[in-house]
Amino acid sequence: MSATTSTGERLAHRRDAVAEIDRGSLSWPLAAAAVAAVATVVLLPVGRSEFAGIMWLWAAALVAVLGLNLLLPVESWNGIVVKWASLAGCVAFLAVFPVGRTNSTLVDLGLFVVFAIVCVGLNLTHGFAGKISLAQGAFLGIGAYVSVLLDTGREVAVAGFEGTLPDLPFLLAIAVAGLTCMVLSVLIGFPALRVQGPWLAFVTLAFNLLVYLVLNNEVGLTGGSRGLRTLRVDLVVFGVDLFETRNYYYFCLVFLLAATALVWWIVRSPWGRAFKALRDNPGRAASLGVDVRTYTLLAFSIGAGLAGVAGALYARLIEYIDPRGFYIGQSFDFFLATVVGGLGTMVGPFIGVSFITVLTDRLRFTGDYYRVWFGLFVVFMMLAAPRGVAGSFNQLRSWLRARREAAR
Amino acid sequence: MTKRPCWSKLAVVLVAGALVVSACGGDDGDDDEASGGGGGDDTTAECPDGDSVLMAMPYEANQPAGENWRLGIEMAVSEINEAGGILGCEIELDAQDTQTDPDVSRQVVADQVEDDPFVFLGTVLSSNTIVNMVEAQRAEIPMFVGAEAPAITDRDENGDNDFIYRASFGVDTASDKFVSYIADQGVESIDVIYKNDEFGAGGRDAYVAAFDEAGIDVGLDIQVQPDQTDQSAEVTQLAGGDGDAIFVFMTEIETAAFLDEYQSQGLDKPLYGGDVLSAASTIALVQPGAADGTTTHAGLNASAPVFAEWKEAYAEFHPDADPPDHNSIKGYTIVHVVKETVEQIGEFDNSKFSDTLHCATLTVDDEPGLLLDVSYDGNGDIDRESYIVSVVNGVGEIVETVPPLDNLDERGC
Amino acid sequence: MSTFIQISFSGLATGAIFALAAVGFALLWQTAGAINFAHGEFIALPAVIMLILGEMQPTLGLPDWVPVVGGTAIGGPLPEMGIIVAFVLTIPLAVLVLGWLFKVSLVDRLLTPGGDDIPLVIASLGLALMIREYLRVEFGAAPKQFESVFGNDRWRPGGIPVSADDVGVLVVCVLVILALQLFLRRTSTGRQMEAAAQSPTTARVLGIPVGRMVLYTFAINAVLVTVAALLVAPTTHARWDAGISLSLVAFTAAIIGGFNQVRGALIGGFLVGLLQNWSGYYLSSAYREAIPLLLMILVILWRPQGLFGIAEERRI
Amino acid sequence: MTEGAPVVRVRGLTKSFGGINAVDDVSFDVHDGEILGIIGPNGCGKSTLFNCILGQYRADRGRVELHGRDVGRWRPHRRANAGLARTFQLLQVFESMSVRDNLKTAAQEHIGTIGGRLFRRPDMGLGDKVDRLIERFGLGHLAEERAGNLSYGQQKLLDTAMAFVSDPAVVFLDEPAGGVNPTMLGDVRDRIRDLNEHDGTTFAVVEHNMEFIFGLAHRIVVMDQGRVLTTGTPEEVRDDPRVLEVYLGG
Repeated sequence: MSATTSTGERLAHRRDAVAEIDRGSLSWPLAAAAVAAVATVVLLPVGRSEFAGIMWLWAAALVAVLGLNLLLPVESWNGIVVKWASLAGCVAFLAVFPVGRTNSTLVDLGLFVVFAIVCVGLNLTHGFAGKISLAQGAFLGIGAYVSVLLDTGREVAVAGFEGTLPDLPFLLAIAVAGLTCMVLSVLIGFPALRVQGPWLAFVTLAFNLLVYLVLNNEVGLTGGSRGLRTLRVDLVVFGVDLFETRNYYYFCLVFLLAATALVWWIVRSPWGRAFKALRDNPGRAASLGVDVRTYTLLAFSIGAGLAGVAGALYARLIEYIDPRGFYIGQSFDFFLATVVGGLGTMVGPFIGVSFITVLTDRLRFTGDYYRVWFGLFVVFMMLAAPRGVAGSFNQLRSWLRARREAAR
Repeated sequence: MTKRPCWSKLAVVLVAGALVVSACGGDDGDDDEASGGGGGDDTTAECPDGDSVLMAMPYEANQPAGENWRLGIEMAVSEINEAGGILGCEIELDAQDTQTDPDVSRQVVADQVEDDPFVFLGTVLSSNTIVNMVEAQRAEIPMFVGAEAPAITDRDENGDNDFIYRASFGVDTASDKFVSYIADQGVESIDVIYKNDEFGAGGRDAYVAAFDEAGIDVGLDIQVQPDQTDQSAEVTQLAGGDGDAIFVFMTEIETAAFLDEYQSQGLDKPLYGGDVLSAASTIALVQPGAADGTTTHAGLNASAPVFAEWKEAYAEFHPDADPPDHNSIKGYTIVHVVKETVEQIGEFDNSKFSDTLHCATLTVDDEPGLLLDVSYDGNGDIDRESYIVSVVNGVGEIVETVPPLDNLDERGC
Repeated sequence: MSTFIQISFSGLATGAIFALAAVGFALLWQTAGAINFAHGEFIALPAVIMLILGEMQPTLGLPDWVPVVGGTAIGGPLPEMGIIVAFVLTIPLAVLVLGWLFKVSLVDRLLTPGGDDIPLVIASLGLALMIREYLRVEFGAAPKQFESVFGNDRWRPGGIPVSADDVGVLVVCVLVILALQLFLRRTSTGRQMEAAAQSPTTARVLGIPVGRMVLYTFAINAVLVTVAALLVAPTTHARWDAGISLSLVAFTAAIIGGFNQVRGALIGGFLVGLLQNWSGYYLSSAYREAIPLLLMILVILWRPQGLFGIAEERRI
Repeated sequence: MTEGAPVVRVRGLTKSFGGINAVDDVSFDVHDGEILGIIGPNGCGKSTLFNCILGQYRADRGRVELHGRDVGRWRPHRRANAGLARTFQLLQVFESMSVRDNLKTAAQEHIGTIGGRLFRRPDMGLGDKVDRLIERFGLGHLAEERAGNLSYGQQKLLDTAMAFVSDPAVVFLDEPAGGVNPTMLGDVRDRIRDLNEHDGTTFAVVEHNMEFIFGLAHRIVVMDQGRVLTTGTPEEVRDDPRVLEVYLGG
């Protein structure tokens, strides 16, 4: 009997908490402070590099877009115009700003794009379907290694087996990398997705550590800790020479736009509702005919597949991969970016990734302690805006709307 | 419930305050550096940056190796600046942490390239250097690295990089020197234990190749994992090996754990290994006597008598730091290598670096800060005398001085 | 056979260290619902503090000419405090900072009843980074030796190496965890703490001061991490990044043993230590860390209360 | 009404927890078009019975037949799609979604395949149907409101509406009167009766508010300690001395 009471208690509490947030009464001054802090950091008077400068504008633009959306009610026609205009603006930004930049700036921007693909996928898995995953770093790694091993005709020796791997076209290698991750995620997800919350976090964490061990130890296959050179030489897709960093950046950007469009499509399709339903209340969803297991695996494997594709792009972007790059720290970064940006919002992952790729660098001017400040910033963000930047904007918006309605 | 808003306000004020203070603090720091840079008084017209020369130092702040590298460089820079700089130009140092993350290190080097430094001093870890050296190469800025992986100076692998220079032996050079010593000790077969990361595995590869070449049989080939403090299983396996000796290639923590376990199990085969095995920083971590009898080849070992005077100066300059190790000496000497080369060129023109430094020998007579005579071959690898060090009563002692290889003509010259 | 005993004993000694790392983590998760990804750093921090305090030479603020009392000059600097005094001084500090401050500033604010765990997990990741980087900057990147309180004696009975530190850590670890278990099960305060953990509302109705009980939990955790630091640091050394591997081991051991039982951490720690050494010797050194991880996955999927935990409502 | 064909036939259903039979060899039928009440003292296994029929628990033994097909081994979503809808004792709606989306979610899974659904229009042509149901349940002004923001009574209405939207063969209501303001009880009863009479929806209702259920059900199953004590019309049950004994003695 006590078991059911405690479940009931938790449900009741949860309902209260949600209601409280939705009424906008949950420490909105703090949320405002969070926004102010974000703005302060974005506007910090440092421009160490070209990349930092671009990302400064980018982050400022995102915040401005959110601000506009905040002031104009979405339902109104103005709101819709602002929404589409800002979307077009963001795409144009990513497309136009790389013009005339140095190669290393383009690589940095490319990193932003690649990580954004991972986080857009993770946002579907975690933000919309509610399945926490600390294994995105591992999927990134699997994607990277699979693609590199499949399109170079490398000779390998693993577990007594020796052979020459095929030399697939790059696009096919990317597709295989994504599919491999999807299959693997279904294999581990099938048993693992019976558990939720922290348990799922620990299962995926352990999976990531295991993948790391395999990458590090199967020297015959992966080159082990010495890593693999993955030069872009001779990489031509549809007649475009990807050796040029600029071309490769746009190549990655196409994947980001496609990934974003895919997730956007899914979220507004009936699948999106099913995902949200099983995030909010899996038991109730099942009783209404939602195939919880299939949908969960779908959400998990789409996230993993996007991470795999991103991994394939990442390997050729950095032109060197080694297992340390796919350790749990990488997964923590993706997790952090998605949550800090705002779970379950389309713009959240972009904000989050801007922060992890730029913020530590921006804080360098504080001297030796710069990463301490970064840690403090993360802690503070969680205190002030537990639903992330975009989540806080939404909170502020409903609060403003409630005020407007009350005034009427 | 009434308490909550108080808390939130307090937190906001605190963090906002902290951000402001940190911002101010950062600015102050910059100002100090700027005002400190105005000391040069003679021939300043040639300096690349007003009256100073900018040197970029990307380094692994979270690794002991990176930290010691920085301390060594800071000492050299301060001494040189006090003595009037290089050709009258103050050295301005831009130290940036790479977090030991290849991506970040590449980003850091790329950012520093935009400030157009005269040279790069760093990085120290091979996995980082392999990634970030490309940026310096593209910008045609000489880069002096503490990293030891053979691939870094291999012209087939680094795309004919004319801008990369080592501060110490590559592990392939070191292994050639050391293995001939080991063979001279009558060792015919050897068991190997190494740390399973980029450093340990790279060292193991180079040494196993050298053992093969020297006709020494490699028996057991065992790895330990990073941070593994309980090595009883691995040491027990070693105890059952047939080798005449054991070769160890790990970093401090794992080496210390290994030596403790080795002593506990009462094993007494001779131990040979990379620099770390007999380094002071390792001896400081082990049980008394556990490091005794270990023998290493040390390119730059702080216990060598040549460095005695320098060590005192170091202790004076960094009173709070740990005693210097080979990385501190690497860092210290490399600044002087730059100074001597520039003085030979006669102007700050880093395009002339490779012509001047490749296949050149720099001597202590010309530049005492080099501490030892050093030659650079055609690939940026070095040659100089080195030492076989053995630990006696907890102190590293030089048992043999290995002369330079003197084979520059075989190495790209 | 003696090889087996040898590596098993060594595994147990290392397992004791893992258990010490795990027990505080399990306690916080069980009784406060707080998953602390900074747990390893909570152990690394007091170790460094103790090392620094231990090397301090306190003065009483008296001038040098104050005469000698009982053979010791009490003017001027006194001898180094030593690790035991440092330990005693560190405990209240830890209770204040790692216990009270952690609770009121982070856990209380982030762990709303029924809300999700994610904000606290993220905040503890940030906190871990803060502690780590702070230690690195202030204390340096190089590891420092931390003397064992049990001395350096070693013996080899029957060819099996045994050190005073191994034995001391094993004994103290078992005693500490059993004492904690007894405290939670047998004393009225302990039972109130458990009640407060299991159902705060019911406990409140029964008149149990829930807030204070949760505070006790954090205070006990702070003491536990300090004790763990004292015992663990001679093996891991005092260093800035010791927390990363300690955290991982703590999760693994706590989950395998069963986090709803304090003694589960003990069993989980021993199991992880033994498994690592056995697989290191009999299977492959390369995958010594993989076996406990696989076991952890299996445990979560099929026996989430832990191998030796008590089954209860599956709160997942 | 009792002479309709059995839609759901439960036979020998048994479920035990740790050696105690929470549901013990239970058999009964639900006929088309009726309202079946299931009553019994607290802890008699009513909710467990529902959970076994609808798949939240897997029964140890016994059959659950829907239109003659054994669905007893199916996972809950399949049973739901086959026509077994339900509400829970604790009300459960998707708090973060709007009222309209809640209902669309409840309806969409009955149409097409998962793969096909990805390419359907977002509202899957359910807009009109959902809007009609919203109006019918008096939630019209709240259609775009987040479900978590509704009052308890409104959420309860939404919860019930979600069980209906897919035109199920039988709706299993777990304590529809629980937590409802006594003055509103009649309203709830009228609504159920209305759905039964106008739409021909079949109901199985677990309830321990006796007055409520006696005024609503056509037939009543009385449970005690996991077993079926008796079955009959409200009048028969009321007059059965064993029932009185169970309630007074239990």
